[in-house]
Amino acid sequence: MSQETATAVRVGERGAAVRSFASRKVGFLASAAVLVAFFAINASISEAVLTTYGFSSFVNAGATVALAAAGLSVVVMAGGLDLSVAAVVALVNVVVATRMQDTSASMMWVSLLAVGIGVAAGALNGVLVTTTGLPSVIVTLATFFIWGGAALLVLDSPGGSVPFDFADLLTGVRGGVPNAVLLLLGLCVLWLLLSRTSLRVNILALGGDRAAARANGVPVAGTEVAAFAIAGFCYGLAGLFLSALTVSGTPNLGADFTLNAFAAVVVGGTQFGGGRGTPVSGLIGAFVLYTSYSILFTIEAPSELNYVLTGAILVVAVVVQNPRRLLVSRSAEPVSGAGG
Amino acid sequence: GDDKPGSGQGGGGDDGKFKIALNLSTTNNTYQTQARNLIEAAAKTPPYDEKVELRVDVAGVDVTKQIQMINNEVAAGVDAIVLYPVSPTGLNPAIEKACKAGVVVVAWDSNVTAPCAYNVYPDLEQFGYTGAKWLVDQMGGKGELIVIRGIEGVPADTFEYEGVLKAIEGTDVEIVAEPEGEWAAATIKTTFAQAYAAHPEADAVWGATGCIQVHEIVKDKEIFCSGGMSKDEMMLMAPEDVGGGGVTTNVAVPAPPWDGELAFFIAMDVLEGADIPKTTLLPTPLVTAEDVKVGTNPAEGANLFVGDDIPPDFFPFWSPLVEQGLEAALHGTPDKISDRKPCSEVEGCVQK
Amino acid sequence: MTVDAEGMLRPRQISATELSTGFHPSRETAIGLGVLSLAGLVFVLQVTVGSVQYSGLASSVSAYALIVAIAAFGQGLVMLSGGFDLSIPWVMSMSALAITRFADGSDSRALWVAPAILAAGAFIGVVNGLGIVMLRLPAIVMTLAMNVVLQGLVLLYTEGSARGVSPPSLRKVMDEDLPGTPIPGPVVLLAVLLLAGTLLQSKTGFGRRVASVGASARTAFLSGVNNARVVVSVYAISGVSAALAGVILAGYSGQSTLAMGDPYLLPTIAAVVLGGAAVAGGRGVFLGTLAGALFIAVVQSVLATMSVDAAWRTVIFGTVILFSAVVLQPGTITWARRLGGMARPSSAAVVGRSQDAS
Amino acid sequence: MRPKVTQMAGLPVNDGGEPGRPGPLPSSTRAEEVRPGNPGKPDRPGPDPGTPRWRRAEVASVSKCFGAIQALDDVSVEFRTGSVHGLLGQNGAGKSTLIKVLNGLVRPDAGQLRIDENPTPFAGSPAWQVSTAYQELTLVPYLSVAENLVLGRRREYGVTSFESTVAAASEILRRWRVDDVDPRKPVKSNPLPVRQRIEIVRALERTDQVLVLDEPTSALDPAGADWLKGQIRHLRDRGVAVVIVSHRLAEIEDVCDYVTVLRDGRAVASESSSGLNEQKIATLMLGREMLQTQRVIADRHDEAPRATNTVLEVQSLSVEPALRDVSLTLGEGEVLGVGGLEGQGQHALFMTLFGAQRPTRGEVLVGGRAVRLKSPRRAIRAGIGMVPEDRKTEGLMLQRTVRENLTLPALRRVSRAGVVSPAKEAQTAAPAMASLGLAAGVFDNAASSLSGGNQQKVVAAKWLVADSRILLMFDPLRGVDVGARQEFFAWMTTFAAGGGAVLFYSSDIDELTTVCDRVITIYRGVVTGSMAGSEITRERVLAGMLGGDS
Ligand SMILES: Nc1ncnc2c1ncn2[C@@H]1O[C@H](COP(=O)(O)OP(=O)(O)OP(=O)(O)O)[C@@H](O)[C@H]1O
Ligand SMILES: Nc1ncnc2c1ncn2[C@@H]1O[C@H](COP(=O)(O)OP(=O)(O)OP(=O)(O)O)[C@@H](O)[C@H]1O
Ligand SMILES: [Mg+2]
Ligand SMILES: [Mg+2]
Repeated sequence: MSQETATAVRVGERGAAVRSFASRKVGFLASAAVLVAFFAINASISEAVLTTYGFSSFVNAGATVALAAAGLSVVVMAGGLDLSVAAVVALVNVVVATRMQDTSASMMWVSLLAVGIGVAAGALNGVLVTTTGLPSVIVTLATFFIWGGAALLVLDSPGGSVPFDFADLLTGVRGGVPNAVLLLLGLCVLWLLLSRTSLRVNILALGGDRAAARANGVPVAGTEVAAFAIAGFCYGLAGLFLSALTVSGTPNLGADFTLNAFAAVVVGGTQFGGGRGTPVSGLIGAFVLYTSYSILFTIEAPSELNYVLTGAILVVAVVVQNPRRLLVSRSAEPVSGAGG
Repeated sequence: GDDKPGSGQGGGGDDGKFKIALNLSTTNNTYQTQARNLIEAAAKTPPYDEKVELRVDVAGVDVTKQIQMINNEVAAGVDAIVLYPVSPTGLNPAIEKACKAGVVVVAWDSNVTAPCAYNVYPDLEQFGYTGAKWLVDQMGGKGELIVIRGIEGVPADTFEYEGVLKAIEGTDVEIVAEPEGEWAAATIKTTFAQAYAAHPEADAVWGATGCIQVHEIVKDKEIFCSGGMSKDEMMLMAPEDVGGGGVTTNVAVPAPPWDGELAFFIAMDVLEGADIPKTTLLPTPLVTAEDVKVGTNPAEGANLFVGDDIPPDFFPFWSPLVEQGLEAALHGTPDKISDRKPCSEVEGCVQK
Repeated sequence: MTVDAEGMLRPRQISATELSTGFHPSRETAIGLGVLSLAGLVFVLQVTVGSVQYSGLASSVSAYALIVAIAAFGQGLVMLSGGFDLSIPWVMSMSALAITRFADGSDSRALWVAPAILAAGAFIGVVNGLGIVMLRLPAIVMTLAMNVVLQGLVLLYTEGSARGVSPPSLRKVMDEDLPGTPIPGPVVLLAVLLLAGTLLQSKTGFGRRVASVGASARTAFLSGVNNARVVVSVYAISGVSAALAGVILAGYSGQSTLAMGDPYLLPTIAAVVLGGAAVAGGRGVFLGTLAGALFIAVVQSVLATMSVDAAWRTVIFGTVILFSAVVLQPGTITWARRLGGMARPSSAAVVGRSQDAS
Repeated sequence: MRPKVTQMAGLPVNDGGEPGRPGPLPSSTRAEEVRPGNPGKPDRPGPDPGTPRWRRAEVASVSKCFGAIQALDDVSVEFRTGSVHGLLGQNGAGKSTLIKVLNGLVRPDAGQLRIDENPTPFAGSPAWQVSTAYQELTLVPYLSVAENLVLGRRREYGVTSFESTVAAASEILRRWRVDDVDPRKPVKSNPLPVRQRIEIVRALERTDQVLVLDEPTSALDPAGADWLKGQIRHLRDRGVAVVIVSHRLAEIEDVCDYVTVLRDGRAVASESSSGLNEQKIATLMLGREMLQTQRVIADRHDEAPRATNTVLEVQSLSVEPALRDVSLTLGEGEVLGVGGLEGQGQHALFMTLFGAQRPTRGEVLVGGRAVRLKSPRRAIRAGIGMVPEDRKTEGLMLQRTVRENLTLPALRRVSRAGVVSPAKEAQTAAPAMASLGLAAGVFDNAASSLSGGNQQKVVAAKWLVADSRILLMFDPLRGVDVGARQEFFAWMTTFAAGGGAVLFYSSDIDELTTVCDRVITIYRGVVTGSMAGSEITRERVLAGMLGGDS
């Protein structure tokens, strides 16, 4: 093979690699583009958005739901649903708020404990799903009550406290960059590392076709538990972050939290049913939502219209991400009740 | 700017008005709606119409969203936030940041623990105690009590329950069941019916609301009930000649939706330089069947408003501490019926 | 096949009676019956061992179960087709608000208000369905969006407070026993609902089509099913059933409040799934859904009568749901079915190869 | 009790062989073996020849029940390294189950595996590493081809990247001489035959000592089948024990050294293939002589092509870019074959005729009248039925009962006022089931509990229930056993003779030559040949399929 052809081949391959990267990530890139566009709109109508204060409080407010949505995305990728998210976040939150002392040792240990509780709760969800063979919806509906009850046992109404230093560590700003951004980027990096092991592919295989995954030697039970445990890890981080944000514990997070997390997953572009997606788009989805709340605030939409507009934004964000949806000829791909 | 609070020079807005944000958690109930209407009406009534630019924001029942909302309001340059908090503690960092930025924060109905914030709220433990104490007296200090709970983990429920426990302490009254009612008629009806079916000997029921359902279910005997004070519960206690139920074994303890209006006034007073204590505790008087008074002007003592346009879960709402009347509560249109008095002149009002 | 005199293959005849005879309970029916008996057992234990008054318990358990079951009927059909309906809460709230506001305690006005509300529910469902079919939106997105949009519109219209009281006859039906019997009104309605729901979901061609769309959208399409029409219809039916549930809920409460549908979303899903339906669609019977609703109702009634800490009750509720789902999972069902002698026909028949070949 | 082992005749006994190397062969050795820069003669992958770690594996007295079904009944078979074992039997005979026992996916109720006389567990033993290509493909739809190829391999737990996975996959594909598959694309975007090849390549690549292929050629065209045969022989020569299930008996005869025949879950014969021919194998499988259908077909071929009523006429149909200007007529009583290699536009032709795809140009006349086939619904109303390519996702609702599958297209016929009448269902379904040889007992069982061939019968039977007159059959005999295949042929001709008409595409030329009255061939979207009666020969069909005029 001559030198030129070899180079040509390599260049051609790079082109193919880039094209394939773009086509594999099209959903992800589209939701990122939606975020950038929304953010730009928001910045153009309100100067506050680009100030350090504005930006850091935006990131801080959205980070809890973002972390939870990232975890939820992993479960969804594996073909499941997790209704226990708010309860696990609340459980971690009340443990932190009741246990953490103002010493760095305590902060470290309680943080580890918090994330450990998240991982354990998630893993237990996973173990229950694999060992019982029940749909994850019903298992996590049950554990939603169990973890929720446990949170109430730890703290029966909002209270507790979190040391200032710890709150500052997570929600503060260093050199103009909110620490939360670093935390979120850290999670992305962690996921990038994980996706270079076979775990990512195994999770997607599990969500895509469970029987096929099993037949190919994918450790199905282990992967399922791992997916729920990773989700639990993210919930643990969300609980920690919530503790820092609120410097206290709230045993009852309210139904809106779950809905926000689910909406963030969807807006991020991860489709229910499994086999596709990435937790990073859960992060993006959450910030798309929080940016749109911010836009609605800035334009001083009447408060009742907020609800209507939120609904409209959900629809628009999903349509914009994949405009091809509108073009699909009706007979080409028959629709089921799940849509999509 | 630094000179905003206490400058007494009118607001920082372009037109010299104070910008005030009413930050609600939800508009899904008559209670918050009624409070909101009263605040909107007050803001439109002279002299405030010249001084105030009011915006209303609804955060939803998610603490992170309300935090974002507070931050946004601060960034938008408001002078004060009149806040219905979803959490007594979770908003503290956001509130403290707001205070640091010179924003006056007044929380109403439920308190927040941030030291820089002003709080206006009824003493909920007292609320629980007042009703339960009456029940204990009626029962002669012994017997079975069913307590209808609200939603677990929500502070109001915890405080009220503690008040109830305090009232039965040292008596022979026993709590036999605690059905969870979620403050919703349908749920109360189901869960109370089940609790009562298991404890048909129960002598009395305490609930933040729910006496209507209690009397719907307990038909065969007289049962004592202490509940809330919405229109329909008052109707139950009202004499039959005004279309009421004539039930005399009931008492009500009002939850006052006018505390929002008071919070608004406190915010204005602080902005105009008044020195006001951080906490205002509101009275929670007991209302018996004899106290029910039909009418249209609350300033004249009316506490039961009949009429088709009055929602069933509408609350009697007036206090000498505030100013607005029925039209204001129903539609948010100005309806000034009195001049407010300072807390020190009103019985049961405590400022500290 | 058989080989005839000329050495030609001839089909062996099958008579229609060979096919139509016999009772073949599906896995879901078996689960439904299991859940139903478990609910019955708990109820009986409460009345006897727990000495809870029958009448109070029966009427409140059945009333709650009825409201959940009506809404869950639509949810169950939607889930059978592979979807989810998250707009149920505010369709319910809207309907409850509308019946008290517009009928306001009058039975005669309710005669036209109620149908109008059901029509509005259908319309909302059609919009859901069209969004899913035409915009290809995931059902979760479309119905979640619909829920918040409805919430906003209802708040705008009502200005944040409810009005009026529910029609007296509706309250009567929910509160009183069937004359001359100890059977609460909601029980009668539950029985009617069970018949109607089972008829629609399992006995009609429409129900078959819904199941086919959920079992395999492509197979359904290639078998002549108009998937789009089916999808729009199931969401429309879910809209109607949620609207009906809202009206009944208002009837039971006597009045309405703004977010009164909110606590009913999770129970509808739980009822459907506990009843043995496949979450991904294609399988499920209404008997199971109804049994699931009853089961949730009796578990909650046990909790309401217990005087333990609220936090513990929450934990207990979750554990019971999990435990009963495990007990009733497919493996256990097969085992129980075999015990009950409901086993399938002999192996030869099942293998289904040419009978004469061996 | 001493388990019964069917001795294979003519097997060279090799007792004093090397004990062999322990542990699986690291695959890196394979990669290293590939020497680049020799495009003319690519290197063969695989372990070194001549060092098998064992010689003989005995599966002894294996039984397995699924509920009331005895899928395997005291089956004993012996496998040797370096040879190809055919596993034959009718649909539902237990072949796939035996395979799943071999690779540890199904735990047998009774029975043993002995390797060189040593009892060995079916799963998890380093001495018994089975690599399988499944009948029901086990590819994960949204993952890329590359990711599918490396899925589930333990050693991939190390850190990798997508591009390095793609590189590894390209290498795998190149090594196994598959050059037309883009490893980056999701599996879902590939047509079934390509997916089947990916499934096979994955199994080939993972082969260590035992390779199991469950109906690997069912979706492959003749070229693909030849490719596979080459790979099988190659692996055999490297000392691999290959187990293959196929219903294409010619293939078995061609490639296998030993043959085991299962019938009703029992092993009825296990012997060297040298003494066997198609006829004999079929007799063993069926337990009766296989003569009858061939007579039916022969009779029909002798008749001159009849001038009949045209029931379906296609005029200059184009479906850009797949199909250009295709015209054909289908007469009453006729079976018209369509021959074509994979992806020549036949799929678009069938889908368009069934209303599932829109034509860009052209007209379709049914019974002389122009029809607009906007949807399958319209097509079905016009009397058209289709047996689609992939029964698992297009033909059946696996979790629903046979009853529900059968009556789905004809719900109106079996309903009264919208309510389905079980009696009417039974009435309509009974003759349809009988004519395809489906047993009455399966009527209320889930379709998923049927074996592959019987599932296919259900797909065909539903068009009888729907009273279709024109049947579009797209490779319907994939995975159907010889016995059932004859029954299908007989049934197709009976269907045609009864006033119906069949358009029949098959990837297997022999099927076309056996059953068709006329055959057309398609190449790159254009009709390249048309033949009738005795003109239909293997050679002419093949020539047309390859684009030549005939
Ligand atoms: N998981 C299962 N549950 C119930 N029955 C099963 C299951 N798997 C297989 N069977 C039954 O066991 C018998 C043997 O099936 P198997 O799949 O082994 O047949 P096969 O020989 O591979 O047939 P085909 O050639 O059609 O693929 C059939 O009657 C089948 O219906
Ligand atoms: N995967 C492969 N890697 C390298 N060479 C191969 C591979 N497959 C086939 N070949 C070689 O390519 C040529 C033609 O391949 P083909 O698939 O036609 O096999 P074949 O001639 O039928 O095989 P066999 O020689 O085993 O009978 C042969 O020389 C064969 O050895
Ligand atoms: Mg098989
Ligand atoms: Mg060859």
